[in-house]
Amino acid sequence: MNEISPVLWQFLVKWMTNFALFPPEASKIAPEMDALYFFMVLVSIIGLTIVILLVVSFSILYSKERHPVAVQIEGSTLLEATWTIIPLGLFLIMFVWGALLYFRIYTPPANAMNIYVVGKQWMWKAEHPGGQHEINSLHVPTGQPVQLTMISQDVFHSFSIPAFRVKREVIPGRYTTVWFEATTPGTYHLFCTQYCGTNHSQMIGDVVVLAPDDFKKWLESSTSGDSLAQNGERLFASLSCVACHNARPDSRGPSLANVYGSKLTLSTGQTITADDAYLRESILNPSQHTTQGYAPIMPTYQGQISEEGVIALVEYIKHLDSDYRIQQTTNTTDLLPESEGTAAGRKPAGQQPSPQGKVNP
Amino acid sequence: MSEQNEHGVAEQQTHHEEHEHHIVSPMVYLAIVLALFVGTALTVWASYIDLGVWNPVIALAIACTKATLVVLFFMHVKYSTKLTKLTVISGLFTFMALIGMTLSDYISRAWGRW
Amino acid sequence: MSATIISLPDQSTARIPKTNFITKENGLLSWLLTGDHKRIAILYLISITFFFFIGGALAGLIRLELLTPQSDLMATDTYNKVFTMHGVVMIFLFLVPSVPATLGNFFIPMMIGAKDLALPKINLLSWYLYVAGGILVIYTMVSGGVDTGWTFTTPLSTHYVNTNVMSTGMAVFIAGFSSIFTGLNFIVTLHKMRCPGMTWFRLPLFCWAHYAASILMVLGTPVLAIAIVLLALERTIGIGVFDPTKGGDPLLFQHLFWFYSHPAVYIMILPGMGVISETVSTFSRKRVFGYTAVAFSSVAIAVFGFFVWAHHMFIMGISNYAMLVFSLLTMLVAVPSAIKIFNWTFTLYKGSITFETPMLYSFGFMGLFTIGGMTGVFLGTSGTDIHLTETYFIVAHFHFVMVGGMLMAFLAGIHFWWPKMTGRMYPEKISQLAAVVTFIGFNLTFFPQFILGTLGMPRRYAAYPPEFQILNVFSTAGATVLGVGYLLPVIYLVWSLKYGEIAGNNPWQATGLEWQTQSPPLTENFLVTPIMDHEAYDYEWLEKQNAKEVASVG
Amino acid sequence: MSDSPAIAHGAPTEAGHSHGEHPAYQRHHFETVEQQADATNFAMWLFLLTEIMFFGGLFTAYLILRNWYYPAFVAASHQLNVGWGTANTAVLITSSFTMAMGVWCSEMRNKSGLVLSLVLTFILGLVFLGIKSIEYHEKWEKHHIPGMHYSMQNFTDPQSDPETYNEYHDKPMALDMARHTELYFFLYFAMTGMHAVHMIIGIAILGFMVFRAKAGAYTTGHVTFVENFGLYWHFVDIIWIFLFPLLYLISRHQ
Repeated sequence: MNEISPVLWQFLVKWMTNFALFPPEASKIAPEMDALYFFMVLVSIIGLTIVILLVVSFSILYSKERHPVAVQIEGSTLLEATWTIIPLGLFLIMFVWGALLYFRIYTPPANAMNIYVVGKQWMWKAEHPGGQHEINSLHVPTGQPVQLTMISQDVFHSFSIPAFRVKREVIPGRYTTVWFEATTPGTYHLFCTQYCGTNHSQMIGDVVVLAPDDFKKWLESSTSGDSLAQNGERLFASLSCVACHNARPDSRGPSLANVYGSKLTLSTGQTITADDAYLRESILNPSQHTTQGYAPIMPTYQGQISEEGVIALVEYIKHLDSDYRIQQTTNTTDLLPESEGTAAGRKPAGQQPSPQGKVNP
Repeated sequence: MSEQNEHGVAEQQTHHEEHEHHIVSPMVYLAIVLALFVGTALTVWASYIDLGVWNPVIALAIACTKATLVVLFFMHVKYSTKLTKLTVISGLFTFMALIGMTLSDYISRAWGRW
Repeated sequence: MSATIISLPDQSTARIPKTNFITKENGLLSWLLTGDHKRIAILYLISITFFFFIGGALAGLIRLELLTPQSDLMATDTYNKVFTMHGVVMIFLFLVPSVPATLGNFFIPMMIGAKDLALPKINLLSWYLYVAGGILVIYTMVSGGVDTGWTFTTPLSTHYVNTNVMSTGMAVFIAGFSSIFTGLNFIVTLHKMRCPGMTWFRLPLFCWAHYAASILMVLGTPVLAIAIVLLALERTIGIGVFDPTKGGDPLLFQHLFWFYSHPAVYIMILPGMGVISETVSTFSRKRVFGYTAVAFSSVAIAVFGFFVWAHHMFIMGISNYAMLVFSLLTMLVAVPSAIKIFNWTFTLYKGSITFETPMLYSFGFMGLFTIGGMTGVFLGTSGTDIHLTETYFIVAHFHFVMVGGMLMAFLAGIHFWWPKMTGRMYPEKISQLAAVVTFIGFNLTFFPQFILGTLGMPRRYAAYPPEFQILNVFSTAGATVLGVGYLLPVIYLVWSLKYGEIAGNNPWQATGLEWQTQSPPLTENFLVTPIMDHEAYDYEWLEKQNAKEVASVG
Repeated sequence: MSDSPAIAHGAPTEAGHSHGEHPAYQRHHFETVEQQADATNFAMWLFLLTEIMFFGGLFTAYLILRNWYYPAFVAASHQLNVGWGTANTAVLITSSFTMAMGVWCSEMRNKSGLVLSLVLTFILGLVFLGIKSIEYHEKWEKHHIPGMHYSMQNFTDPQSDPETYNEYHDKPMALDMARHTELYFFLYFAMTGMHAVHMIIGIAILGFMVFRAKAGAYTTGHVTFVENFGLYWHFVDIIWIFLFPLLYLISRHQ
């Protein structure tokens, strides 16, 4: 067998050239995660070599030929203490270091750019606030923290980017978030790592990291017209939310301007901050989230809006900083019952409505 | 070999569980069953008073006392060996671990971010 | 002085004792309706080996599929059914019952000088429940399999899958009760049936390990039973306890499922640790170093085992504060395992070590379980868990602990007690070869999977990116070697039943009570209930016994 | 799987018993009768531990969902009839009492007393199941059985159920909270159903015991079987002692 058959040779070449041993470090957190990982690998190797050295040396020194009569030893509390305290100490170091890392990965910074991700059986849909929609791919800029607000439409999925060392379960019924800051441009793997049915292994994609200006070019080139907030506004009107939330003094629903991030007191007396999850819950389970002073008459929209629709609505409400546009729409569509006097649009003190009233993405 | 064995078995007989089988008198049973009736009436009556957050606490307290009465007297745990008492406690301990640790997740979900 | 402590009677005159538990009664009914713990152990051994080879065949299929990046050996849903069945069969029908139901059943009564387990009829019921569960699993496989993974994640398993979730659930429910009754039997026996003089600290560590595992079986398994009942109710009547659209919480199922499934991994490993304590002590002729430390670390694992389950759910959206609690407690539960490893290592110190097959398997266990345990801390640490969970790192971790740890210990135990169970010795040379082949095959199979895990290759993928292929090829190559390593013992052990040398009462000169009676033992184990007048692993007492016997015979 | 509690065995007819001085009911592998009684008693307690953890899973689900949807649980628990609930609790406590008396009679070797108390416990158990079936029937009529035919009408429009309305004057509930009442009724049926299954098994064994007691099996000084069954029965009673306040008495005040 003096020469390797071409078929085998083709495999060997493919394997040798296409051979990875360690994932690339493409996010800010990756080097820190790898530092902890290699610390633990080091501790494990040291521990393992100690055990192997002891076992091998004892086996040689005290084999039956060299040491025919065994000397009975009861034990020594000192030794027991050492191999209880030392492992415990090492493990606690790892615990603290790991917990700090965990909190950093799962607590998004305030200035993070938010991208919504919807997982459904066997595909990922990413929705940028500017209206770009992506299937099984995610374009992110470098140097800018990106927060993913994710939800599933059916079963458990798990959004995993090994190159960024981040992974978050995407569960139905609740937003889960994870954030990262990409550092090196390139294309990296995106996997679904929670078993989700037949094509679990097809639910993969590419995370494309672009330099900031390339990213801006990509945003322009692939916009689908309306920004997410504009979609939300259209949905807001078509679902007749505006009938109650019309910022009129006698409106049945609270004004939603600047509600995102504000402190609300509920009818049950609790005070909460209105974040993405709260907005979503109050759309789907309104009676548990009625603001004080309003009747719990809002119908539930559970099952009537898709997850993308709820995301669009949440995005719209997040960017609603004045009621000007709502008043414009209500004056023209005349949805309101005939109430006394003209629609006295309430101007929030000191803030002129932006003339063109365009809801910026 | 055998005579030493015989002695062992006999000796093992005497020191065996020295507690003899404690017979609980019917009077005790009667008292307990009355206490249980009173407990039931109490918990029903208590639920008709608005005590706010205390209602479930009182309901559970009464239920726990009734349960302890049944365990101690009807199930003879009061007169049984330490082993049986330890078994009951270990069961409750694991049950509390299940409830408590699961709650540690559900209660603290609202505190931080997700 | 020969390099081994095997001391067999003169083969020309030695015979298998006429009356023993095998020959006492014969006929199928005497086996199927037996109350004798030894016969039930043999029944379990046969049924467990059968299911082990079904699971092993499924593992072979998985490894073959993963030879190539694209899923070409079988359709993806077939692959999903194969790995689900591999999980269910291996965990519920092999790993949970293997050492307790075979070696535990056979030897715990003998080790404590009792005639039988406390509840023989319940012991037989446990085997019948195991067989019922097994038949249901086979029915599931025959009638189309189930593709939810052995973790039955809701809402996938309740609303998005139309395969046989119900029959698998029922199989696991029934096999769960088999495990409960085995555990219950052991606890009652160890408390109430010890012979005179057998105090708790004279018990062999095999019994301590089974006592700890039994606590977990009795207290943990019912929560899995209720989780499966709720899953079945939700799947049939569609009630929303776990269904988010109806207001339920899918994480509630995860909590109930993992409350059992983490103690389950301790149920699987603790009996294996018991076996290793016995073999390491016997083959280094020494009392286990720090007997009380090893005994209490078994119980500590059992107690702490109940508080750590949510480390399987770190990325599933449990609150950050719950993560802190569970990650810290996971670190605490890792310490007793480290204590055990070091105590076994120091048992070798100043011993008189020989390298028969059980000792080779024990060395394999100690090495692989150390790696398995350390990688467990990788996953218990929340930071690295984010990157490593649900990838092949976890697959490698639990195979290192379960196959490298538990299966090696099971094989060590089978070889160590084979002479006592059957009265015949296994062939030494080929079994040492099988042990080495298994060790090499194991490392070649599962070590590349650690690297695949850090690369981020997800679990349960039928197709994967091409750059992972070469590591998967190594892993499949290793799997074939491992397959050979596991086939060898079946062949030569069955061969030894007829042609093995006659073992006699105590071929290893071991100190356990089970070695002081004939092999195979009588149905009532001892003619006269023994009196325990010496410490566990008391080799001086054994010398005196041998000297006395030689004197009385001479 | 017949949920047969781990009661080892009745008075066994031990074939081929070697030495005679052991009483007939002692199994061969026990040294003394006390050891056997202790062992089976301890085994029974361990079995009850598995039952505690089994119901523990249900109580955990109840606890979580009650905290999440408290108004729905309050309104739904108003649909339960406190009268029947209290009656059932009283019936079960009395059956616990008669069972305890049965154990006492067995210890006192008083056969007629034993048979009487076992029959009384049997009847009280049936009465309990009877009351339960009345309540289940009432749920059937009001379409409160979770599943396809579940109706939230009594919660979105309380006037539609005058009898409950006059007593509690519940306010009409928003649809998204009203739909969670189905979760309450699922837990109600799951917990009381699982409890009823354990009652049925208990009653079946009681029936078997009455015949054995008539044949004089339990009044020969060997009380383990009756004692173990007593433990099982008292345990089932304890489960109801917790179910009653948690399901019926969530908040009965206006």
